[in-house]
Amino acid sequence: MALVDKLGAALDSSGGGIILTSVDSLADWARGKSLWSMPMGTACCAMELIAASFSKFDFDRHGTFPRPDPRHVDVMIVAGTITRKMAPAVQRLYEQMADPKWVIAMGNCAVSGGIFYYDSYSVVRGVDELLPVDVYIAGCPPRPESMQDAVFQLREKIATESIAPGKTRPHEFLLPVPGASSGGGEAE
Amino acid sequence: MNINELREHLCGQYPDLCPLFSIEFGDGVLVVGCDKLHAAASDLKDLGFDRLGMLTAVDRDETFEMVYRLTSRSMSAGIFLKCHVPRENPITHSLNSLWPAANWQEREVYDLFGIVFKGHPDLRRILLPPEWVGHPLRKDYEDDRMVRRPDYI
Amino acid sequence: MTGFVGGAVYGLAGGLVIAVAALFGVWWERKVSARIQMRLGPTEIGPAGLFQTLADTIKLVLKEDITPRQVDRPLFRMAPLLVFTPIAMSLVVIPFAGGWVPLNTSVGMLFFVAVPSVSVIGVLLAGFSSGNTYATLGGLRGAAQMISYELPRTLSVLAMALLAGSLAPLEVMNRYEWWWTPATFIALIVYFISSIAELNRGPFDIPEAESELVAGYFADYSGIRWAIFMMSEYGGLVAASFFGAAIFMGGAQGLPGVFGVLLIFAKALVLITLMMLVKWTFPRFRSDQLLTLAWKVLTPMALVQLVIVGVILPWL
Amino acid sequence: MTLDIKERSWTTGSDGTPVEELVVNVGPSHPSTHGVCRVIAHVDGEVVTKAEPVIGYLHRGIEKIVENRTYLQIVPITDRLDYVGSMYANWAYCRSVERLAGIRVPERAEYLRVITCELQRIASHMMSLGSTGADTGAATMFIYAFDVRERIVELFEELCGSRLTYNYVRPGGVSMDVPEGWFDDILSWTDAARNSISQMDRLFFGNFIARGRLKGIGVLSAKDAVGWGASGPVARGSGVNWDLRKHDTYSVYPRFDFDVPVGSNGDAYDRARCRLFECYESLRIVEQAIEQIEPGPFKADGIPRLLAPRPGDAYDHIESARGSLGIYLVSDGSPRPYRMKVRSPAFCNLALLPLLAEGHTLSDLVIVLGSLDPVFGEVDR
Repeated sequence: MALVDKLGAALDSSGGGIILTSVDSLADWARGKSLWSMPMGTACCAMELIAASFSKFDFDRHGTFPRPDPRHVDVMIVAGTITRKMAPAVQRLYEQMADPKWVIAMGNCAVSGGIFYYDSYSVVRGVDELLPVDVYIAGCPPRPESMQDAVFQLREKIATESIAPGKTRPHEFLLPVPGASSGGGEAE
Repeated sequence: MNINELREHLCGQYPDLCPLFSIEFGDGVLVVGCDKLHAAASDLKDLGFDRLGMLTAVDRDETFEMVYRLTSRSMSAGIFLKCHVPRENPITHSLNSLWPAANWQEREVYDLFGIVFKGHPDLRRILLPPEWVGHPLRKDYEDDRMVRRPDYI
Repeated sequence: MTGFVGGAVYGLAGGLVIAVAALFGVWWERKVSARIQMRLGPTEIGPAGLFQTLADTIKLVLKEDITPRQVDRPLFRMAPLLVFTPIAMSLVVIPFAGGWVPLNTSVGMLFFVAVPSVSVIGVLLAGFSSGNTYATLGGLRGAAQMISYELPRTLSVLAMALLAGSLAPLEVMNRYEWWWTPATFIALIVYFISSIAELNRGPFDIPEAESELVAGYFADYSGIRWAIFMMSEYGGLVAASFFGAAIFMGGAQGLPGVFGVLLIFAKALVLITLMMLVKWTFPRFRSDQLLTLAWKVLTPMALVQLVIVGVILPWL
Repeated sequence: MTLDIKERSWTTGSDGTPVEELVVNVGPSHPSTHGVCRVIAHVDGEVVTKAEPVIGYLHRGIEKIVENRTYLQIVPITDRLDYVGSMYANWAYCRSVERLAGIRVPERAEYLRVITCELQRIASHMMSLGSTGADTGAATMFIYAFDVRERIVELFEELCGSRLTYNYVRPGGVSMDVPEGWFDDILSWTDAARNSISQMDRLFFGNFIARGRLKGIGVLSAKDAVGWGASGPVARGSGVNWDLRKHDTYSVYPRFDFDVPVGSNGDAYDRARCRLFECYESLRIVEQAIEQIEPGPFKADGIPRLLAPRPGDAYDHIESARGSLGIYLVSDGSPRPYRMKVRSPAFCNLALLPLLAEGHTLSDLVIVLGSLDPVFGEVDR
């Protein structure tokens, strides 16, 4: 648990509304604008992930750049098919990441197994069998622009998070999000 | 070199291999017994087939058909070498001593078909994890985690 | 100011300077590398993405600080500070303006070459205490590299001390004449290359080689502790550039007050940008090639420079 | 399933005492393994004494999946084999199907296949050369190389609507004719491509550090290259002059004038140089093909939706960017193949890694791995 989470719990229990809100907005701003990614590129989607951070699409504009070390990153981008042999490695890398951490499932294989859903004896059908996924992007493979969209979607999700455990913050979404409560307040 | 010249060349050099030779889809095929496979491959290597292009197996119900594809750079030609391994006790000779290229490909066939290669230096699973049960490319392979595709075509 | 209060003030000021230097250094590096690579670099936060690194820093401070189970806890937690402190200390002998230096000591040059090299202990400890093969290899590589580049760096600074007849950086800067730069050009090159190597920056980034050791000696650090490593890298970059600008290029000499500060800043910025251009253009050395370069090329070059200075000296 | 990382290993030193080796586990997710490969490297100081590649982290069981697909449904699956050069697997598969079903391909389709595959070769080699740069620490080289690749990907997108998985070559021809002005786009780009490639050449291979890093690393003898079944630039870098386009020619390749670059030392440098020069040759082939191509049908007539070739087996291979890529198909007369085997050049080339990496430093291990240019979609299938 990061120090800030302890702070959040303390502030929340003592009812420190204004301080909590300010710290929340600062934390969410910094976290959302600086999403360093761990490219977990296993298959075809990795090529589009590389393209997304290179010259034409340039993720760095949004403050997202790839770092291979799990300890230094905020979001793991699972790009490609995950097989049963690979699954423990993916899980371990996720565990090595420092909190707060997010996962983007890029491409049909990471979402559901995609073209290898049927008849395959070794494919994990979606990385959400292994990790909690925050944003799914469809496509086989998705275009680099979809990756940028995923980062923006994740920012919106981060904007609803609070450092107090179990709380959400009110946030006005750019697009209607199914299942998301835009009213804020206590989570279930 | 076209296929008929190849046949004549082969028959001239190795008369005992000649009756085993046939032509299928424009490719020369040589079907031998698995006990004579190593000798036949060695003969073909001397003949100029210096590359082992591909090595695989096909599940033919009763037997496993081993398929070797040899390529010759000097003749610009390819040839199939086939033998049948019994399903009950699938053991055959390794070609690792002739072509080191057989090393990984035989490990792959061992992994996916369960065919054991005598004389292989390092016969372990290669693609699947070591604790995997069964050999998936056999036609009778069953796996609970496998979802069969609905038959709508 | 002396005593505890003075130390505290200087320490805080040094830390602040390094923090600001790292913020802008990282931003500048991202912009420079982006321009080389036909990209834009950060654009979103602030003018030309200037405050991108601020967001990064806040995020890193708020991140979980992981201490893995297999590490040697006290050493692991101490190592970033052991790397950071010597580099922050080295700032005090740099003359940032004409006629002003935070700590005017007669052995300033010796202080500058000796003190930052203590951070090699931090690098070694960070690598060794992590209990991780990548980190161990990175720490060992870092130690070998930083120690061997001490010699050419010291020799190149020595040439300037010989020419100026003083070991105080302020004195050297004040006595600078324009023909010193062409006469000691070899020393400047040796200083430039060995400074890059001291800082473990590309093409000498073998201790943290991203494509080989993932992140090298700081592979297991996260959050604020990793940020301290990054800050020491950029602090060292700024210190080395300002020192080089002051010693080899005349620094703030000739202009009073704030104009002098601007002059030395401009000169240092040229050196910083050059270091970044080198990093983003050149492939990385292998460890043996790196040591060959240090012992067989740079050290003889620095010695030749000493001889040249020695020949010039009687004619002054 | 466990990760099974063993970090302690004991060997016997020169004086007979037990010595603990450092075991460095590289991968399966490592910036320089070009995908999901794991190399267990036993190092003595920095020197690799034994490197054992562990593959299969991307084994999706494609050869089992296709046994339950019709012949046409398999084409998109072959795209996912070699995802850096999807066109090749398409083409190799279609050649095997055409051989099995006795389909004659119209000439225009053959030309279109040649043009797309040669563009694909440049794109694939750009990826390989760029990652050679990234492995040695020159990230900028990677981005310059990717810029050339990006232009080719745009051309393909214009042609068939997809950036990476094209599904363009189909049994009997290609899926669609070229859009208007596509050939002109290519011709107006080729000179710029030559300039970019030679710029990269000067930037990276003109640098003394890069030459020092690549020369003499991972030396492969011609005899080993043939014996281990190496093909493509890996074999040609060792002086084995064997290019299926020239020496076991197929399609309309005999009509083009091109050279096959062959190295002499068999080190990482020669392999990379072979790839670089092949890009120039591919541009030549593309220009000639666009000059020679004539209007006509782009797909053979009368191909049934549900192909059911007569029982038998067929093998056909093409020269992909990584070597000779072959597809072996067995038909039992039903609309689904009985067995498909992909003869993957990257798989055979990667088997050389323990041989080549031994005795080099850990820094060179990633260069040796990169110079073999494995694509794990194809290695693991």
